[in-house]
Amino acid sequence: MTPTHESEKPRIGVFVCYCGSNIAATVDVEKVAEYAATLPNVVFTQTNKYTCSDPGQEEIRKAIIEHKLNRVVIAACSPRMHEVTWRRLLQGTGLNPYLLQVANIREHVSWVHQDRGEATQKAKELVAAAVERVPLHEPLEPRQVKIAPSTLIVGGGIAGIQAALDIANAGYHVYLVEKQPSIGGNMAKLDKTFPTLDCAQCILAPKMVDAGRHENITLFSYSEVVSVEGHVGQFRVRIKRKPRYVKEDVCTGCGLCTQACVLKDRIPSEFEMGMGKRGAAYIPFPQAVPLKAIIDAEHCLLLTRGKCSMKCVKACGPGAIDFKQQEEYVEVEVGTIILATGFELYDMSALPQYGYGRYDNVLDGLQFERLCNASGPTEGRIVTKDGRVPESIAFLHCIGSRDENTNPYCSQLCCMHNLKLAHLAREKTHAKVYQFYIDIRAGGKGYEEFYKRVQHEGIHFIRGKGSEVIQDGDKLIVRAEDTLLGKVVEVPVDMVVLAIGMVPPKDIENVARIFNINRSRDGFFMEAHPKLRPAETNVEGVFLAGACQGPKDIPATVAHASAAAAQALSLMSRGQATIEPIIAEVIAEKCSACGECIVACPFKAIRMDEEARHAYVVSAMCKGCGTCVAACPSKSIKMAHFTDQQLIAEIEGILGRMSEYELA
Amino acid sequence: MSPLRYAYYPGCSLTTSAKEYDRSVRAVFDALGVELLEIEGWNCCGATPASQNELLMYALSGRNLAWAEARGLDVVAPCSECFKNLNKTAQAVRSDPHLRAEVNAVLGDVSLTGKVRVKHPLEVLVRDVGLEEIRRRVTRPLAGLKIAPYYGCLITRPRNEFDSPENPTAMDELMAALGAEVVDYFPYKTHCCGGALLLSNKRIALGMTRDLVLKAQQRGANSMALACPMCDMMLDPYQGPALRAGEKPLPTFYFTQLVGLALGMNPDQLGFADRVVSPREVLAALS
Amino acid sequence: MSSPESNVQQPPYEPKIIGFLCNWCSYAGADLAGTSRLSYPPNIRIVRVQCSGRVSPELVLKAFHEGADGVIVLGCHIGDCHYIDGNHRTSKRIPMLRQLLAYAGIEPDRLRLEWVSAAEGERFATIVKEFTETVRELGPIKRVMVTG
Amino acid sequence: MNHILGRRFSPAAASALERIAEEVSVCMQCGTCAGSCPTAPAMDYTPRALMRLLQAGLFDEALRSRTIWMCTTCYTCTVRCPRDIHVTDILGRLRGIAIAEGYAETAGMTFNKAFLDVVRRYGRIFEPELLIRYHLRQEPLGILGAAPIGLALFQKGKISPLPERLPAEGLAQIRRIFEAVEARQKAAPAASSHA
Repeated sequence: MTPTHESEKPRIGVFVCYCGSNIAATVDVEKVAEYAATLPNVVFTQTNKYTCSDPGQEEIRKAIIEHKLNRVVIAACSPRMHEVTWRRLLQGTGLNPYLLQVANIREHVSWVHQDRGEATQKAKELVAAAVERVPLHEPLEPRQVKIAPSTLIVGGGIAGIQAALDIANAGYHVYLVEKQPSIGGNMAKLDKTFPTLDCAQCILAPKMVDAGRHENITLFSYSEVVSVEGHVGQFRVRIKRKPRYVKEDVCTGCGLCTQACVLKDRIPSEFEMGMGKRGAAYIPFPQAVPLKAIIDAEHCLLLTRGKCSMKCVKACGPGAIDFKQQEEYVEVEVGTIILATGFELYDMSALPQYGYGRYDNVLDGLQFERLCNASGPTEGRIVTKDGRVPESIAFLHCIGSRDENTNPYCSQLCCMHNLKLAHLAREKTHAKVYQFYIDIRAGGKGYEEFYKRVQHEGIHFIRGKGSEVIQDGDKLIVRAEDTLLGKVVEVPVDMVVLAIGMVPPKDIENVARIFNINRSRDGFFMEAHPKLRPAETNVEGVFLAGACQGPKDIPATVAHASAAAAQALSLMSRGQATIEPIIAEVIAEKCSACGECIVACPFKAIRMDEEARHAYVVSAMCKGCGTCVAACPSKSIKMAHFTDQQLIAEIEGILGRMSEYELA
Repeated sequence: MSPLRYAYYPGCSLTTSAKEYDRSVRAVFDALGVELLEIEGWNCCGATPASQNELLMYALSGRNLAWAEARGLDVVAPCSECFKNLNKTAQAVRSDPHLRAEVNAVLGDVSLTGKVRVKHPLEVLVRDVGLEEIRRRVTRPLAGLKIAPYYGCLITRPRNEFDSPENPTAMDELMAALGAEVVDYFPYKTHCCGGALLLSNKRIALGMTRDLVLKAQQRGANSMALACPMCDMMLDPYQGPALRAGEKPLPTFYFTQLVGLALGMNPDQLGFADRVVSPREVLAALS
Repeated sequence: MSSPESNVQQPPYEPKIIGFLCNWCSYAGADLAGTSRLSYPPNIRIVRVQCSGRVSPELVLKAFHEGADGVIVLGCHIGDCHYIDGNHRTSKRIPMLRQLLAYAGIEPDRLRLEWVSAAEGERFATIVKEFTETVRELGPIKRVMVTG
Repeated sequence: MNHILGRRFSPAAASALERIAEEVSVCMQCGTCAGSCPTAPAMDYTPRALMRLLQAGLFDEALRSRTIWMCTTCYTCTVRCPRDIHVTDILGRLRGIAIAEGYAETAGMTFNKAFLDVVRRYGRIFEPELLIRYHLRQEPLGILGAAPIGLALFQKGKISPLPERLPAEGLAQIRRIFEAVEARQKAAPAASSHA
């Protein structure tokens, strides 16, 4: 611990990383190090095989102490990768972590350029820039923030439920917000689950009940998050509770109102994927949590036309129905957030050639699940719209997946899902069953085995994507090429099932904005790192669980959800987090109190001190974007770690070296 | 709304086998106050054979487009094949600067920027003139006509922002606006008529045509609306050879003939007499 | 650019380009271009800022003053800004700066603003290619009358 | 590579074929094209199989195939291809290469040649001459088969006895276009366009 270092003349150590051959293959690492040694203030240089590894870090630690280094430059991978690691390393040696500058010579050099000469030259310049910049670094003290011992979980599907239970069982409080009247999500609609064929409800329902009852879980069903403020540890969340026109605390879930409703069995049921009907007063499904009735404002005669015999009100013993209910807003403060907003089905009616939504017996995968399900609209009998038991069923893979015209990505679970449905179809109907597929993707524990089992069950596999479905009398003709025979086939069937294509929910863009997180090209939420940080986001304290991050089946979703929960728990059990001290500061004496910065700040973090006539930054609210710095006409705002001087030094470092080289 | 003006590219067929298409397009557009300036000295777009040499196709089509571009006009092309070639050329030249340079190099004395847009008359009527306006102008509603709207394959392909390549609806809407009964002709409305194979693989081509006729009749159509001279060649003069003994022929019309009829024009002015499959019976059903 | 030791005499003109990239979207996008091994010309040197909104006129002018032939500012797409709307200001500021450059006798096309999300590695590479070509065609910058 | 599996292609053809092979490299052989193709059942190779030939570099077989002459250019395959391969246009280019490389004349080939000759000559199409040129080489009696319909059309004034010629300078332009295209494609094959 010798903080005096920093006041002394800069003594810079430069460490250049081979990253195995990742950098060394295109950048002459030794030359870069030699060159660095010639730069001002550099007293020590070294190359490392893997700077991030234990030995690598150890070498740096030694060097810092032995050579009394008070500034460190590391030329390696992107700072977004290991900057945090190395800051900790500096801290361990008593150096302030912010006296480090990382030069990105992997992602921005060795991986994108081929010419060794050019790449080496560019690496040198980036190192030079860092060497110019780092002396101007100032020691900064990370801000400590308390982590409130509570989590907001958005989405009550299997992912949200799993995460909620993990966290609640650990003794932290969970606010579980679900858009629909009941939790359960898409899994609740399934009949059996692959590859073990256990019944979805039997494994999900108990978890739903636990979540509904848990002392540490506050469930906001039929609710949506409208805004989030603050930062990791202290998020202030505003939740809108939509009126269900039924007092939750009074309703017993007896269902008499649903029987009484004038519109009983008149409205397509969302839960039954439109295969079954419900009333305006309804309970989404028998295992719903909370098991409370709801009145659908879009259809209810009283709410739409102001006139109805209100049989539901008369039917309700406890008098739970309340048409005066208004939407309410609740504010909660949480330390961490988990997004578990799941997926939606790709709308196949956008592909007219398959006749979805046009031909009665062209169904999507979830509709077929409902047909198979004992509590579904047909009590589990697989029948056509007009009640016939199908003699033949075709399952079409990859509709709305692996297609530049729809979604380029593979939805991952549809192969196995289709195999499972094929099995159920055989089990329940003995129909001739066809699978039109491109590739069967059965990567997963017990999946390939299940594929083989289904093959045994006399299912006809045709390797070719279904190209079109044409209605001919009461038959549906599936046209495709059997690519293994090189022959075009036209297969008449009674029912066609289109594979599930998984897409992000329609409102995902809005959710991304509310929580300030990125999305990947497929439209799903983007994780902090594709391999190493799959459950984290670019916002500290906000985590991802399940299919909102990309298509996943149930096992993967549950694992991901538990991972997110563990991440949130580790933060909360630590009780506090450090947030970057990278914030703005007004230099009072230079400030002309023009107020430009106050207008510029996206976070309303700058106020005016009317007496002293200068602006000041409320540091707790500042997120460090630096917009105010750029807006300030009198250059009287200082952005820690991104000061004008530091950035200009970096620019000079780069260009200075460039011109120097020109003269060479 | 300023009066609509377009450069008009009839294309070879409209001067010969499809002359009633040409007449009815001109008559209908004139009646609706849409001005058409025929491209001076227009040349063949290369049709299907030019698909074997895209540069040639772009150049042949481009020469016509250049005339319109020079006058700041968009182009109307009634023949689907011409429309496809011209539209493809405009799109390609617009989006690919290298190709643009190459085409211009070949064109020599004229040149293209690609800002010109190419439209099929169907698009002009439905989108630019508008169904409302047309509905307003109908004096002889086509009640009694049960029309199968047949788009053929090329109007919305390979890419076209105007209508769906799988299930276009513009002609359905237009025919309904004329007071006709429109039969649901999906998916056959975009199936291929086989025209491109008429000479080289006649048997197959006629089979495809026959299928179109029978499917339309199964759907309850007593007539068919067309938008392409090649389809017309198959579905009018060659419908006879395509059908088997005892199968009833289906009168077919260019959709513009039907628009003209509904606007109260004289059938002769619209070239109904030029049809090979006699329309007399269905037209009688009209009044 | 070949490495200095390889040749002594004046090398052919290679544009010097400074890129200001926001940490959350564009810098991540540039990293993704790396992880995806998408190659692009080596002329760009990337300076990381927290938000494109941080890129003040001073920084841009300084870059030109120090000899940059081109400056490109990359931020999150409008609406996706990690700092809500920092990039809105950038989108207003840059056109203004371009006018200023023109006034100073520098081709405005030497300054460019684009949006690149963290998922758009390919887009990043393409933009860098294009911009490098643009600046290459413009030739070396006239040092005259640029004031930092 | 202008020497592919035993057959020697002109540099122009070789480079065009290479470019095509590159375009179809992303084909995943799903068969959507074949399943959507109205004439696939009559082809020796389905469009999907043809893509495979091209991926495998079996260009000679691809160019011999009936497939490229059975295409009606309805573009359904192109519209539906999950990998956005422009199948229809690629088949078109193969027809051009087959002609240029002197592959055995098919009916379609005769027709295309005759058609473009007529266009080159008059700037527009002239059916009677087209039909005559065609039937001189393909099923000469066919023209009699076409006669009744020809007559019907003639009576309805739907076949003009005389070709519609472009004005002289227009015709000159057309010929220049044909020559320029040929010159370019001979000289710099790689330059010949791709949509």
